[in-house]
Amino acid sequence: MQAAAIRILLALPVLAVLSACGRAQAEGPTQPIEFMHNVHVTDNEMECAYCHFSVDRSEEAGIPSTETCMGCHRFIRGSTPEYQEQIQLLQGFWTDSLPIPWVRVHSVPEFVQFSHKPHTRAEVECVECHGEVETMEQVRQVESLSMGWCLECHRDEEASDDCAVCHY
Amino acid sequence: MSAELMEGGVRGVFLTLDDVAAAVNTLENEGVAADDITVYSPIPTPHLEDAIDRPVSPVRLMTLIGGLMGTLTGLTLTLWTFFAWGLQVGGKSIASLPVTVIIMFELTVLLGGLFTLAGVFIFSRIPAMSTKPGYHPRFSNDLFGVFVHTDDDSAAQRARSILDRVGAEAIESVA
Amino acid sequence: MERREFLKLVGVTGAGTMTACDQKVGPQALIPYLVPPENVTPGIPTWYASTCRECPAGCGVHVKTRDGRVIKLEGNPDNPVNQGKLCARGQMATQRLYDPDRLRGPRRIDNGEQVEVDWGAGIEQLAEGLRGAGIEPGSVVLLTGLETGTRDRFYDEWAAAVGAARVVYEPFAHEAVLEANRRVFGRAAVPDYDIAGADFVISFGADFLGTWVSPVRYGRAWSEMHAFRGVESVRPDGEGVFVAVEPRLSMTASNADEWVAARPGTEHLVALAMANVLGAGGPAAGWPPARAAETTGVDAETIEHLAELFESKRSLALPGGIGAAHRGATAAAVAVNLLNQAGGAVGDTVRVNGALTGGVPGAYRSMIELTERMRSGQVKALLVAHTNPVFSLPPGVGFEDALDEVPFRVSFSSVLDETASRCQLLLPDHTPLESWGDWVPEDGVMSLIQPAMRPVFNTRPTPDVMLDVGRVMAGDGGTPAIEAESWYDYLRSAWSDVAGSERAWAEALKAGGVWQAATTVPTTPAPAAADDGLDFGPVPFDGPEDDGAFDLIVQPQLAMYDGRSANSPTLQELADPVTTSCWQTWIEVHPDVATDLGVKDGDVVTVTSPHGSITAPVISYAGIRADTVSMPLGRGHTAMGRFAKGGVNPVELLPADVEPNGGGPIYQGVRVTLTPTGAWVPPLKHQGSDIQHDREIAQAISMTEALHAEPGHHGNGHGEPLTVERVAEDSGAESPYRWGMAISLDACTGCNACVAACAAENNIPFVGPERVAKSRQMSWIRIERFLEHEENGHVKTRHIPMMCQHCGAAPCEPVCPVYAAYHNDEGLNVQVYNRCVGTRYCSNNCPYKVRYFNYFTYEWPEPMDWAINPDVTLRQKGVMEKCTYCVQRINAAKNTVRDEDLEAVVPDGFFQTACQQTCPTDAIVFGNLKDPDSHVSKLSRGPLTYSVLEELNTRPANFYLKKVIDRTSSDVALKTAGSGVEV
Amino acid sequence: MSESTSTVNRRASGLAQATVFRRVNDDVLATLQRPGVGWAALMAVVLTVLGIAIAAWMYQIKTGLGVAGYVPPVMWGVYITDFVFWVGIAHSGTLISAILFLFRAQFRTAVYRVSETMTVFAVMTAGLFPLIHLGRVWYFYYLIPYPNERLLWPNFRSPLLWDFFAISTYFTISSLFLYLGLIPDIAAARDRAQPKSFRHRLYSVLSLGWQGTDSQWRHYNRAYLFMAGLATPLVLSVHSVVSWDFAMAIVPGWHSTIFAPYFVAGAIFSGVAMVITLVVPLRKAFHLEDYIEEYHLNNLAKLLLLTSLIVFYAYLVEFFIAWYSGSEFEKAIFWDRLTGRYAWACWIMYICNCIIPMSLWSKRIRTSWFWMFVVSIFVNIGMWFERFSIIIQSLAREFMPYQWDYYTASWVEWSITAGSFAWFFMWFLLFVKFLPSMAIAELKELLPPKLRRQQEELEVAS
Repeated sequence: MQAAAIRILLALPVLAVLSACGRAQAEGPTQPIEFMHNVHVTDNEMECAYCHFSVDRSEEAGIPSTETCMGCHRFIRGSTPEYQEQIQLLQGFWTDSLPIPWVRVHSVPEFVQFSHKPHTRAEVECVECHGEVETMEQVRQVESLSMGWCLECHRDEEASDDCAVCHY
Repeated sequence: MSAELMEGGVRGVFLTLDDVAAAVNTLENEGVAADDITVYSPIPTPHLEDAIDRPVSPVRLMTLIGGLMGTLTGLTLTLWTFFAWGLQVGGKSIASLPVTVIIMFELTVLLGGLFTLAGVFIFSRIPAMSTKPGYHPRFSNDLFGVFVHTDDDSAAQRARSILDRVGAEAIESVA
Repeated sequence: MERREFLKLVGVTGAGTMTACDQKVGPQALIPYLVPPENVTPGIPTWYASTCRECPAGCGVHVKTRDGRVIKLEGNPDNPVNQGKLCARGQMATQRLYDPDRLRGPRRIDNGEQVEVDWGAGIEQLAEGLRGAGIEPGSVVLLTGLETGTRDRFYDEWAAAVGAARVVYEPFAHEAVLEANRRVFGRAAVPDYDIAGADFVISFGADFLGTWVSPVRYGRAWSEMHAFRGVESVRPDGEGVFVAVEPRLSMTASNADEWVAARPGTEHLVALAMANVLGAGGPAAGWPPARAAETTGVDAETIEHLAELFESKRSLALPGGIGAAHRGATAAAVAVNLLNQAGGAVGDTVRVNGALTGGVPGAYRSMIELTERMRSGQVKALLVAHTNPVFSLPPGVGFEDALDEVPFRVSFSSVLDETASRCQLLLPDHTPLESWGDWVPEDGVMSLIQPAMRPVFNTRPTPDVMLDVGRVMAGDGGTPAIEAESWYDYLRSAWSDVAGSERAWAEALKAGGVWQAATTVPTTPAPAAADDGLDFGPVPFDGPEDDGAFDLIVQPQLAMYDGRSANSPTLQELADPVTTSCWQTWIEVHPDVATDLGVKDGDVVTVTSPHGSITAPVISYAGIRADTVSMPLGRGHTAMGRFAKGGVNPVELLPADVEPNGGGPIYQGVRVTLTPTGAWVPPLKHQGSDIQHDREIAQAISMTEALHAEPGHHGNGHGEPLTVERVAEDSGAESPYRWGMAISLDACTGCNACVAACAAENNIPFVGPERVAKSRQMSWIRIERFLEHEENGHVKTRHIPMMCQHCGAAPCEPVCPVYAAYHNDEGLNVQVYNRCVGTRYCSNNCPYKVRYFNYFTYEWPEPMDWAINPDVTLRQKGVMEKCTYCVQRINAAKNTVRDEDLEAVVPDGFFQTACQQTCPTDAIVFGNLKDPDSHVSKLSRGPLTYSVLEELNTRPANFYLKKVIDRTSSDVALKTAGSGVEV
Repeated sequence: MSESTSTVNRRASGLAQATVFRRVNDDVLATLQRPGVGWAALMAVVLTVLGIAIAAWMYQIKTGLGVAGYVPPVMWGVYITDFVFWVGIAHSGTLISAILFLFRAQFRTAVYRVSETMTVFAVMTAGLFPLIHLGRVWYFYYLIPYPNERLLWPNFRSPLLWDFFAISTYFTISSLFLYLGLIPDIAAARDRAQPKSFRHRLYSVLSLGWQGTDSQWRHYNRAYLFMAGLATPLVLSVHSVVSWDFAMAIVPGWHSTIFAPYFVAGAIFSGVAMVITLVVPLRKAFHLEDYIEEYHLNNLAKLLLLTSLIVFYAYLVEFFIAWYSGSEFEKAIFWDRLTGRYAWACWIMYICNCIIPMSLWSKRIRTSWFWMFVVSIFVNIGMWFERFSIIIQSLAREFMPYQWDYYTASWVEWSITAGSFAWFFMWFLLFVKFLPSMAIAELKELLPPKLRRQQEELEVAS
């Protein structure tokens, strides 16, 4: 009952607009391991698709398997104590054969059928939606990912603005 | 400048609207400026308006403006949204005029009404915080009143005498 | 296995499956693989070829998995049995895999209490029990359902090794047919009936389109023989004729050109009389049409006419089905064989080579014997696998009580069914979708079963358990009975001669099996001896003879089969093709009888037979003889799970005795009396009115006209007919697509496979009986079944699949205040769930009434929600939904072709909608109407085309092809029960 | 001499008029005395019912619309019936006050305030139902045209959106119209109230410092005229738009061009009935016998009779057209309406709307307070069932026989329906105790017969 009442309040258009525009984050969620994109991408010049392996094949960009991480980190133990600490965390997960419970940063509502593949095929750069991840220590959402935001790009690029492209 | 804004003057109390009309006319004939005369009436006064010639209320202009704005808003809102995202429904054309007519009509009435009310407020100076001294509670009850704004005693005297002559029930000066 | 564990192993990426049920945006878990499995890309489905084990037909399937979870089954096009098609139950195999009431691990039952044990302990206890059972033959019994191929051999070997007797029991084992074939052809098998090849098929009670032997293959064959589409028909001559001889208009009979309603238990006499006309001797000699006419209630000239047809054409007669299993079943089947012989069908349309392994000779009798041995205490240990006799045997047999005499009882069932719940040790097997195996549906076809996902629960393949037991019993150092590391190794070596090399094995797995030409099996026809000791007279029924009583037919129901599917909510909710009821056990009575009894649909009556008495709601049905009533099997479970509870089990009314010759059960052999109880329950019928009220929704045309009809849409007389070209205009000028459908009413059998497929593909929820009572069922596609009462008393049925017509001028669209419904560039009528506010105006304004509203937020009990298709949004309460033409598949197809070339257009047949994909008779054809050469365009330009409610000018994209009636060859009026034969 | 007498006479009549004026103020403002036990009791009942209804709605929002009785294909049920019913009630208010004002119909003065308030509260009630019946009410704002992050606007083709505009416009205009009329009377109430008392403060604010000066009246009269001018077409349009919710659909039994006039007539019919239902007890409770007299009642009754005949005619035309159209679907629907499972609803409506009002041919009944009250109640019931059978029966047997079914409302729908009456009467009870329920100023302008007679007597007396 209460929940319902609150819902109705939230439904006030003003709030709706705010909530939509308010999705961009000042800082991202804290991850189980302080993975640093800047170190990997900028310093070590790794390709996004090296870890996000299915970004050009699937709707999912793909989260690297722990095995992938260990591929390097069996040998790379980290240059600074902080790094070492984090990498030990990773190795911990590996030896206990536990999956790393990463926290999702970018997500669209369940009623949006988003797929990475068509976007990468159309040569949309990762940064255009995810921001300059390569400079981020902690990844955060920079764009609103609101419907209007999607639409504007779709229209500028003359991609389809048919509802049934994303909603079905 | 209508009298209600100025303090001070003479108030005559009358029993009927005809007396009031007579009074006002006499006052004006005696050279009292129409702006200095205020009538208080407990009932609507369509007849009085004819009796003491006063200009037709400009409220109707407001109604017109509001109405036109409404019509225009209706048209633009509907047409514009049709084209903002041309979604096709029911095999109909993207823009359909009969629809715009309905919205136009509703908005015409809506804005027309709002502007009319706004008109009343603006022209008859309401909402006002308090009633003016010239006013008396019984003017909303059973009596009529004529208030003459006077700048000096001589004028006041003249007004008193005129009001007395046209048979005011009571005459009192108000500061 | 706990869900978390499952995730650990497999991992799930994306909001799709994880947070399917809530729409909140925000942080969610994002679990990567620890070690990525081979050839699995997150977000991309992986397909495994396997075999459907929902019934003995053994259709080949392709199992679709996403992120390590099975989400859908589709027919394997390469498999000769079903050629890519699947029935409703096959589509819903996922719900048996994810059954929330499955046994989640090994259990011991101590005085009624379930105690979890680990597999080691369980196996110990089993070995212990077997040792304790002693070694005298028959003291240990391994009771299994029908198995073929390697698993069958394994069970035999193992049983032999541990000195156990093996008994095979299948409720629908076709004992009579097998026996008859043994007598006539010398082989106890279901022959290869070439329905497709015949011109004239006459069925004596065989429900071969619904539940008999191999419905999907027969469905396809029947459509090749019978379905007339004007263009692109397999038989453009329209010569195919099908006549059904049975007391009740079953789903199969409802697709016949004529329904000959012979008295129950006398169908075979029609066959004999026909044989007689064809000059057959033996038993046929005694049954001239005149005599048969009296007994059967079918007049003589009808019989003669049928005989003429049978002789003049390439003909095929099909023997009685489950519902026709009466005390004379073997005689009946022999009679049909004799007819086939007399008509020269044997060796032509009836081939013993390539026979189907669909039956078990004398299965029922062996159960009677087993029960006897149990009762007399000879059985010390009983091991039950994949069969549920306590449910399917008539109580009169006394199997359940006899169980008490067996000291040690073990069940390998994966669900806690009636039989399992009477055992002390539960060692649940994998479901077929989780396990290795194979199946031999017919001579020469070896179909593989491979696990499509990791086990959902802590279950274990029964053969592996048996191997372990063998080791344990052999003790340290001793050599186990069967020397195989594991069931997989055993299977692998069993296949060594067919697919020995790794390569061949991989190929076989990829193809789903190995198909070879049927090896010639030597048969010894002995027609002379065929009728030894058979009584061909009318069949005796127990119970009162007076007019107040009715012959009872207990027949399998399409969705429930023998009851194994009863805990699948979607199947429970599937409209029965005959009554459109669901979720319960009803009793079908003729409308006149209902009037006499003063009962209406839903009134509960007590059904009393000499053997028992149960109560069931009445559903009046004009397609049944007035002296006959009928009840469906498969419901009325007392165990098995939350969804299986509804209804009653009509076997309680059945006699325990054995059909003397074939050793089968008596599903048709009692007379019952009906007494109204005064109670009423909702009839749970999906359909409101059974007749069309002259609204020409399901249209028909006589074959004579059909053959000479001009191609093209003929319209309905008002205005310009709706041609393909006109409909093609209803999409964006620059768009290359205008999606549409051509649906052939002459092909549609009403089997509801499309409905189930749609539910599986589009995450369509079940709503439960209390909501079906309010007509709130959600099936996006439904089979409307209309009864046509003809002057001469005939009752004909028309089936019409009804789903969103994706109208060019859709009435539902303009009334939506928020554009949740609109018409897109490809001609789709799109419904945007997240935009919908739920005014329900669209549904009011949809003349086809194909929009469905979410009155609540419907959910699937864990783990059934694992079958959710992540490509289709789940709908929240307050949202309207409807058929989307599988827009997710359309988009996927477009994405795929664009990979090569951004301008590429999806070619015809590149993908199929779920309903089209599974339809056994290809009644539904989907495609692009803008492509003049597409299959759908061609069909829609054919002579039989019409549009439903065309006068409303909604410009539907679904073209229907009229049903073709009055086949040239069947013009003589055949006498049917119609409405109200005097009893 | 003669001159002096004439002045005397004029003075006498003036005094008489003043006395009568005072009396009007006294009588009307007397209704504003502090509420009695009866009032409190009524209020308590009303609030309880309303409470239950609110609880029911919350339950429905939380659980889903399934708790209502909907049985596809009947996707609209009692909620929409209530909606149309209340919109209908809302009609005669503005009709009586605006249209009769333009026609200068005198009998209007005594009853128009009541009917205007009735209008406003009825619209407030009606306006709730489109929300209550929404599947996802928490997204109702999708219907409002405002710039949003989805770049998506509502669909102006949908009759529901026309409704949205029509109803909100109608509500605004009638409220303003009501308030405009109230200002001078509130001023009167202000001048009588105890200075510094709560009511005095309240009325001072509400009266906006109205003083009734000549210029104020001048603008006021104009504005009132134009408001009436605007309101009149609006009244007619609003229920036409509501009727288009149905007429624009293809549902047999809905899809008919006669619906607009038919619904407007029906609306006025039910509205007038409701006015009577309200005025009769009000008159008794506040002893306004001298203001509301038989001839008021008689006129209202005549209006009722007229509209009843129009509605009756519309019913007949529906059947004629169904037959004349030759459409199987139309014929089937109307035949079913008379004989089908919903026939009971249809016959209730015929008896209440067509048969019973025929008694109004007799003047005795037209002028009997009791009988008019009874008749008006029947008409209210009848009009509710008219909407019920139009909406539900038509949907229940639409094009597809496969889908035919039978709908019955659930306890949730009934309690919310009851709640809507509670909601309406809550406002009405508040109104009669806090605002003058008759137009004081206008009553003085055109004195009701009784008071005019009194004035004359007074003159003679002096």
